[in-house]
Amino acid sequence: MDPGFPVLSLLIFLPLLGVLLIALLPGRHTRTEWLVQNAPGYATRGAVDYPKWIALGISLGTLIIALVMFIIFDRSVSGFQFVDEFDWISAEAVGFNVTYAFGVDGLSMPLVFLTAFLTVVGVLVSWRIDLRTKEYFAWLLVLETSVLGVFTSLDLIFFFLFWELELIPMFLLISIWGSGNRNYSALKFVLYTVFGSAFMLAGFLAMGVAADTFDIREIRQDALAAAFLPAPVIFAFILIAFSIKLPVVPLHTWLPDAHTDAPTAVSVILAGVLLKMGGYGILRLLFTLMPEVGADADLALAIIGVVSIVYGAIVTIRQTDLKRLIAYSSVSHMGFVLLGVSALGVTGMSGAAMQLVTHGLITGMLFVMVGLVYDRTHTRQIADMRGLAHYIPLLGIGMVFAGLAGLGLPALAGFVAEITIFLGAFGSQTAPVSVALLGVLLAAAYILWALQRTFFGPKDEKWSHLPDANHWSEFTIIGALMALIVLLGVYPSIVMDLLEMGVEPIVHEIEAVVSAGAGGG
Amino acid sequence: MIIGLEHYLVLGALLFCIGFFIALSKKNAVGVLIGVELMLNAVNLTLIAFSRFGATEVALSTQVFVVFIIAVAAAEVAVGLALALVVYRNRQTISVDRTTLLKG
Amino acid sequence: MSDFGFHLAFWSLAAMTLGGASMIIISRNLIHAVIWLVMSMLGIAGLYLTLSADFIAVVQVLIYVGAISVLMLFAIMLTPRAERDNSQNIKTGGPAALVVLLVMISTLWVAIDTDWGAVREAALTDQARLIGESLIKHYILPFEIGAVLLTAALVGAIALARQDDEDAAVHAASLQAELDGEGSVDPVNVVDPPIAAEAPDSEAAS
Amino acid sequence: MLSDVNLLGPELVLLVVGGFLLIADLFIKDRRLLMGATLAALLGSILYSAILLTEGHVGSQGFGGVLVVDKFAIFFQILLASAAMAAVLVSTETLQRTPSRRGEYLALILFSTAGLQLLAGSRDLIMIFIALELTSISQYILVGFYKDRWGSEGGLKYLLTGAVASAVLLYGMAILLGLTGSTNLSEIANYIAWQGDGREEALMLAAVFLIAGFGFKAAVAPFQMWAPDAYTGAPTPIAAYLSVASKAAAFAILIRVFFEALGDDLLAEHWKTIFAVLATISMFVGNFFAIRQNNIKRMLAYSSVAQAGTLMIGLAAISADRGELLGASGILFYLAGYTVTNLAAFTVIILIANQNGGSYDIRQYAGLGKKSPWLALVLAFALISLIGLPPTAVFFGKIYLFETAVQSGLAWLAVIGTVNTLISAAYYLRPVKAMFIDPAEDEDDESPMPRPSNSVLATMGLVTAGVLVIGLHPGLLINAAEAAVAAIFS
Amino acid sequence: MSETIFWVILFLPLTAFVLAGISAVNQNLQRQIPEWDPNYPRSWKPIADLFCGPRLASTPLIIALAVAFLLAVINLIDSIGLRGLPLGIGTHELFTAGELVVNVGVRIDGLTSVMLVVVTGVSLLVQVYSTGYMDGDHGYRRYFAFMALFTTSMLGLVLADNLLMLFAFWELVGLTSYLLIGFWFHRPAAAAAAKKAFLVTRLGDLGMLAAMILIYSETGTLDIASINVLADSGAEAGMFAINGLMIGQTAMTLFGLGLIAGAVGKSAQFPLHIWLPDAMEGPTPVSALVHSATMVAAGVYLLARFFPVIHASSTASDLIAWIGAGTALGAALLAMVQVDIKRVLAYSTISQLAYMMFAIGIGGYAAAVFHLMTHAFFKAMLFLGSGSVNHSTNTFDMRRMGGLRTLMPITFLTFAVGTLSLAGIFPLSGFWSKDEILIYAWDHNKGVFVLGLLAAGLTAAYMVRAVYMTFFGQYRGGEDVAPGEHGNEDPSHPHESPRSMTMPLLILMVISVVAGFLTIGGEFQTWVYGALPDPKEGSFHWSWGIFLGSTALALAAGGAAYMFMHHRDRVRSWGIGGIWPIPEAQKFATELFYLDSLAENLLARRVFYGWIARSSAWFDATIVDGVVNRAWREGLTISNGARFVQNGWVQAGTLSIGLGGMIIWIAVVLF
Repeated sequence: MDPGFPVLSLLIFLPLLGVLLIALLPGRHTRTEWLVQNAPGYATRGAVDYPKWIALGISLGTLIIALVMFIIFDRSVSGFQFVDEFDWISAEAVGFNVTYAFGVDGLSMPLVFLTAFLTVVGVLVSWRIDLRTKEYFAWLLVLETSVLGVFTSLDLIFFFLFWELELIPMFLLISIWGSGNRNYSALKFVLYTVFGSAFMLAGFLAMGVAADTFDIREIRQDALAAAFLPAPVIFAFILIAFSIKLPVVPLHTWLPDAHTDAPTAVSVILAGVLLKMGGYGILRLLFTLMPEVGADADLALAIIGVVSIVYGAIVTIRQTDLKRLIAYSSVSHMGFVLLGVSALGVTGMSGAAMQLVTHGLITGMLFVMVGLVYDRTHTRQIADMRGLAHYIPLLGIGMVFAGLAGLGLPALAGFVAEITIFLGAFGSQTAPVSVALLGVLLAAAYILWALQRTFFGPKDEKWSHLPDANHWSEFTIIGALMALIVLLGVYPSIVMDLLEMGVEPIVHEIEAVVSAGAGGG
Repeated sequence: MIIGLEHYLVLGALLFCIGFFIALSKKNAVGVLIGVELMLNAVNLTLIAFSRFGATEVALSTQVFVVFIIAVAAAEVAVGLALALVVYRNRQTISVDRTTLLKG
Repeated sequence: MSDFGFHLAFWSLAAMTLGGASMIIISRNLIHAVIWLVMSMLGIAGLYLTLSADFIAVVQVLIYVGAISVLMLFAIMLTPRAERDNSQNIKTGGPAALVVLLVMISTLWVAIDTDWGAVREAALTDQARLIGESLIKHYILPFEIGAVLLTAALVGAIALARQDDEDAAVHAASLQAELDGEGSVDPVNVVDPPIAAEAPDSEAAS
Repeated sequence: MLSDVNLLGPELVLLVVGGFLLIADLFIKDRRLLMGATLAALLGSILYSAILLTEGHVGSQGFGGVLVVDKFAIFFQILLASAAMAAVLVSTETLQRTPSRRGEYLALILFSTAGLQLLAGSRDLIMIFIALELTSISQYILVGFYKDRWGSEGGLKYLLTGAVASAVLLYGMAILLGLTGSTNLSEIANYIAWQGDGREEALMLAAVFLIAGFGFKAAVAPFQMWAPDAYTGAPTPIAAYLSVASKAAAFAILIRVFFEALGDDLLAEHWKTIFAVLATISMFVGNFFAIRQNNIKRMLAYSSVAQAGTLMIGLAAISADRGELLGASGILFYLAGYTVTNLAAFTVIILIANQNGGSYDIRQYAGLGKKSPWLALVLAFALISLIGLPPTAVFFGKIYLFETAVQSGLAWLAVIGTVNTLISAAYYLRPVKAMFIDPAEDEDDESPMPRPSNSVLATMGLVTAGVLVIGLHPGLLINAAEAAVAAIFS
Repeated sequence: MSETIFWVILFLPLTAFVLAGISAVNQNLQRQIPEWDPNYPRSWKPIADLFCGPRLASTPLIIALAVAFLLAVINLIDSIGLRGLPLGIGTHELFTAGELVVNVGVRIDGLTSVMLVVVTGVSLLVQVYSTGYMDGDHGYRRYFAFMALFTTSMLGLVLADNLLMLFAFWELVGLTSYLLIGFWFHRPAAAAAAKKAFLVTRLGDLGMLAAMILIYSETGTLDIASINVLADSGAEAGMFAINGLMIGQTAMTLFGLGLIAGAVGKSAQFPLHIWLPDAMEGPTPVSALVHSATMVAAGVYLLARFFPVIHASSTASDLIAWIGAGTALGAALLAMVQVDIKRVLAYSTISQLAYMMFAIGIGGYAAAVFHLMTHAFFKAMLFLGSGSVNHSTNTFDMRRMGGLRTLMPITFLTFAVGTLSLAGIFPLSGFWSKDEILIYAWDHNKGVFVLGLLAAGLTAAYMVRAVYMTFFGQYRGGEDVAPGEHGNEDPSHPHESPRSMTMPLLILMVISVVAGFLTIGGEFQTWVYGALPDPKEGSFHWSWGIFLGSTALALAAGGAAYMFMHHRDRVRSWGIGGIWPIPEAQKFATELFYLDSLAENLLARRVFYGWIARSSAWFDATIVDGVVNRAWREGLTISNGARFVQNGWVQAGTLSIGLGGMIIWIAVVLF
């Protein structure tokens, strides 16, 4: 699909344009003063908060572009579409060439859409933020650009660039607008990611040096034979970074802290799309570029995945902080991604990719709901809450819905992904999948128990003052998320077809090397 | 036994070490400078030894080198003493073990 | 030069050089230390003579013995008696000995063990002229730069040693702080000195 | 001979104007005039370098092979002169503090810059020594220029350690001279190719002493101890200058000596190990010491030690099979990126210090993000660049250097480098946290900030733009660096 | 019948769900928007009111179910005409992922047709009943939304033509069961029961999920018909193979066991029966529909659906036979001691479902389905009856009832008929289906027969006890309505329930009476057999021995129970406290054989939550996270401590130059 127009670049950099706008236009502060001085009548009605409207407009624009791309994406052609590329660094003599190359294929398209969508959600859920709004929304948009960049980069260096770029807004967003032990959490998030990036960069560079290019489309494992590092080591290096991001046990402990202390929008985006970068990276980079090593590592991946699923779920049950509980549940859910990938088949991998998308929506929604509840109760401690559904029934509906989606209820998105992973992976990873089934039960246990303790039970007078969902932004978010989750739950083809297209070439590569290996050995 | 290059080199090395030790262990900044001077002299001695026992062009360049070193040493001492003076004005001491405002 | 005479000259000069240097270590008085330094320098100058480097020997005597030592003595004289102590810094003595031992082992090993290549018997003649020629021909650039270096050092030393108007306040503050026993724990309290009052004619524009 | 002088042009401009300033100081007291002359000299030097580049003098040797004008030297000439320009531009406050020594201050900066430029173009041990001493002595004076308790102490420490380092360097040079019989780098290279048994220890001792001497200038651990004290005591523009210019020239001369004179394949294996180890030590030492610093200048001093370690990765890589061009151009690129970034950081620090009474305490930065959002933003940006996060200059510098490491089979070094990036994030983010996150002590203090001088603001803008431009379009600089190192490795 | 009809059947209640959902949400919206936004446009109010009315929730559902019931009946007639053979109805691809093709489609055969009628019919009646029972409840709209969703799910489960779709709806009915049990979420017991129900059934579902995954990865298909054909093909040399599909005997056994696990969970069989009695916390119509007539019967339906699979492995069929027989007896024993009328019915349900289970285990396929159907009607009626009682007494505790025979005559009548039917008294429907099962058991498995017969006797006993306690003797006052709930304001004067509640009871009574006659002539069996891969003619069994034996036993047990209850005081004076002669046995039974506390307190709470989860959380916080934090702190300490090196002495700097240089040199020279 070539629209003859750098639509992808526009998509990626539109949020930055928004940042520029926000930076240049006056924020609320000046505006109010101006109004008070010049138009006293307006002052009482509240000033217009420019930054958030700009942020909303820009993120909606991005969403529309993403949606249009999603629609006109040619589902009959595999490979990358909307490709924008030109040489960016060409140092021929030293062999350091970086191409500005962006493109989407079936795998990344849904994730791009997810990112654009969740950013809108993030902006809307932040509607009532009144601390330094200008910076807040600017950083939120920077975050969007960086995540979009990760999902669309076709060059390892650019992938890494955007991967790292995301740290800056995340650090500031968590540590300025967060709660609790936010400085610690923000720093922990950054340090964990950078630690992973250390290995990832080494792996990327080793790949790039051996293949003499950083272009994802051109690097193939044959070229890596000449690398200074053995391919399995490169694989392991890069896997460390993705494992931290995903995250898998035992590299997960940054996640609960970051999630818990982050502002709602950041939790949403963190859980919704940032974690997906890990899974996306595993599929896009590890298995595309190193199918042979990947095929050898399947059992290890499956075991790591299962440990994450079961251990994560068990630890989740003991959490006393609602956000932390959901954060831990992400650990468990993302384990499914590894499990699906380890199947090495189209079904399992599609399931894994689907899990990325659905988990993004579901956990995003869970965090939205918890965030909205937190905005009202100002506590996240499960023990402090009781019977909230009496006073905030609409949020209760949202929360229960999201929780049910999270435990993999059919007709909601999560079920499709999990069942596809199970069906796809059982043949090749029988024992891990059998154990992983426990995760389904445990998920039900922690979610239902949490719901029981927070929303159900007798009325508690101390919550009687709580306002229910009452703002259009809240209805929009909840409604849109519900609609998408149901849509993907009952008609998953809309995304699954794309993902299938995306993973098919990967699986072909794997099958080719596996059969070659079998033939040769 | 013929007094050869090695003798001078050994002498230079010993002098260098003594100078280094002085520079490392004296309390007084001037004492440290004295040590440095000894080190530089050791270098000079080594160079002149090479000049005596080396090829013609070596002989020349080493001697030129020594001239430069001597000049630079003088300049360094001058600046060093000036700085020591400034330190003295500020702190009433030029003991290096007491000028430790900056540390850690 | 007779073999014996040469031997005698070398060993006695060597003893003088090293002995003088060693006395600096032992000497507790800074002025004595400078005197010992002079003796060591003179020994080196003599050694230069044994190496047929007449010109350099002369320069050595002139600059080191004549200039640098005197400079040092002046500096010492300018500071009160209490500062003429040349004792060891006990805290660094031990590690210093260790490091110097290592350096000694390595330098001596290198000096003795290395094959230094061809050894020429004849000494260079007409050194002063040759060096002079070399300086203005081959090494003209270092020579010029050396001149700049000396100028810079001179100017800098003056700038440092001269007490300008603005320095008085700085030094007074320093001494006060010194008396108060301030600030040696953590160098965060480093603060730029205050901006001196501007002369009205110089900064009129600003 | 005249053409030789022509080759000396960039340095000559500086030296002449420097001399002129010393005299003019006696008559002219106007700060702007003096600064203008200095800046003009630096600009002239840059232009002259550019002319040398375009007028076909590239590759010419002058003064009997003592000096060479190749692209490598020109790269450094321009880089150093630019750094000096920035240092001069941000010196307005310093000059106000020392009204009676303005000429000396500016002249010494020029002399020092000339010395560093000469260092980059030297091909002779004597020349190297003289150039190094010219710049060193100028810097000793500049560090102690305030003549306050900290400046004088820093200057004295710098001088005493520097003198020892010089002596050590000279001893190394003497051994090298004795071994090879020449002071010229190319002739040394010829002799090195012919080396007998029993000379390796001597050569190694010489090399180690050379590394100690040059490493001292570059502030590489374990030769770094002067740096924090000197930076802390020095006037801040001088600290900025030291942290970038000295380092740059030191790496230039390390490349020249170790890969032009001692670039023998057999030896390269040793250099690789030595530099790799030094890189590791420097990165860890610098970062570990920096974590607990509360004085931002001192923190940046330690960080510059760590950055020197990162640069050492490039040196280690040059020694490997395929790494020559890549490693050296990586160093050049990184140096340029680091220079603009560090200058940006220091510029903001100066501005902030001017606003809060000359203090450099990180904890006093609290609330700055609200009071002076732009300053805070630029400082944060510079610090983020120093960490090596996109979209900044050092990000690409790091990638580039790590790529060279990987290409040289030193992937472990790349990993160590990035792990150190992780440690460095912990302290680079502290000021960011203080500025944006911590509440100010005097929250209600709405008193207007003193207006910073235009030249400092302009510098801030320029270097920040530099960081961003290099970060967004590193290709140009990479190509320049590549061309520069081709002069040595080809 | 065209396929569309079935989708219509499915979507009718779904539409009702949407409408009821909108109504429920709108109710909450309206409650608070005017308070919170003064700018809320007043002009929206009429529109909002329109979508808020309670009848918007219930009326569409009732209409939808009526239509659906009609369609189901038409379909049943149609199916009867086809002798229950499957209709050729296509299937649609929902999504694909690689080799995995997930379809949605309907499978219509005799079994489905019967189930459709049962589900829509009972549901319709229960909804009508609910309009009366739930009238005035704050969650009225929500209730009907959930009910609609439940009915949709149940219909989907019945209609599904492939295992994945079946599983999806299977889970959805689990969900709706959860929502409905926890409908009065303000009661902690209800919230806990809901969670317990979901988790326990999900534990069984894991087995079903595993079975599904297994069958897919073995055969590559999820199509129910294909799997049944495969299972029916019979094993040769340990392999089932037909139509290109292949599966080993072991895998087939495992598949069967997985299905059994699912069925055991959903149908509350031992050892997963513990959730059903607690589930009685839900509103009574829910218990009638979900927890007796339809959802819990889904387990039986599942095993009936996969009847060939169960019988492809003797392990599976024996297992389910013995589980069923054991549960039938055990649950009946427990029902004897319950004082809560709904709990009596709940254990009775478990016991009756167990009948169907062992019937399937011993091959009594048609009998099981028949019992399913009859049981659905009379058990729904019993539950609705207990709801009716509750409606006027506000309690389910039989110790607070009594003497309602005259006060609530219609309720009593229907309840009595239900009791007789349940006890298997000729000629009520329960008699026919139960005897059919017992005859089957007699023929195939004497052990199971004995247990089943004992259970039948006990059934009569506990039902008589319940009826006696509720409707005979003196009225014991009921219970005051709890604050915040709705109910009869004056429980001391119980009255007959409104017509919306009694009408469904009467209708169900009629059905309960007549439904049993369907079996005579074997017609019913024939339709149901049509669903199997090799349909056969059904036949009507009649055994005088069984008939007389079971009837006599039921009458004797019932009579004994009556006598016991009637002369309770005298019995007490004999030193017998409860209906169980030995106090320890009584306690053992009232403590539910300790199974509940074993599962909940020991396994779930102590072993899992207290031990496994706590140690994991400790490990996570202390080791996984703690090590990193510790390392970081230690690093800072080291960094702080290392600063002594930089002690400010000049000579530290020079020393490090010398030392560093020397170490490098030595290292280079030595190595």
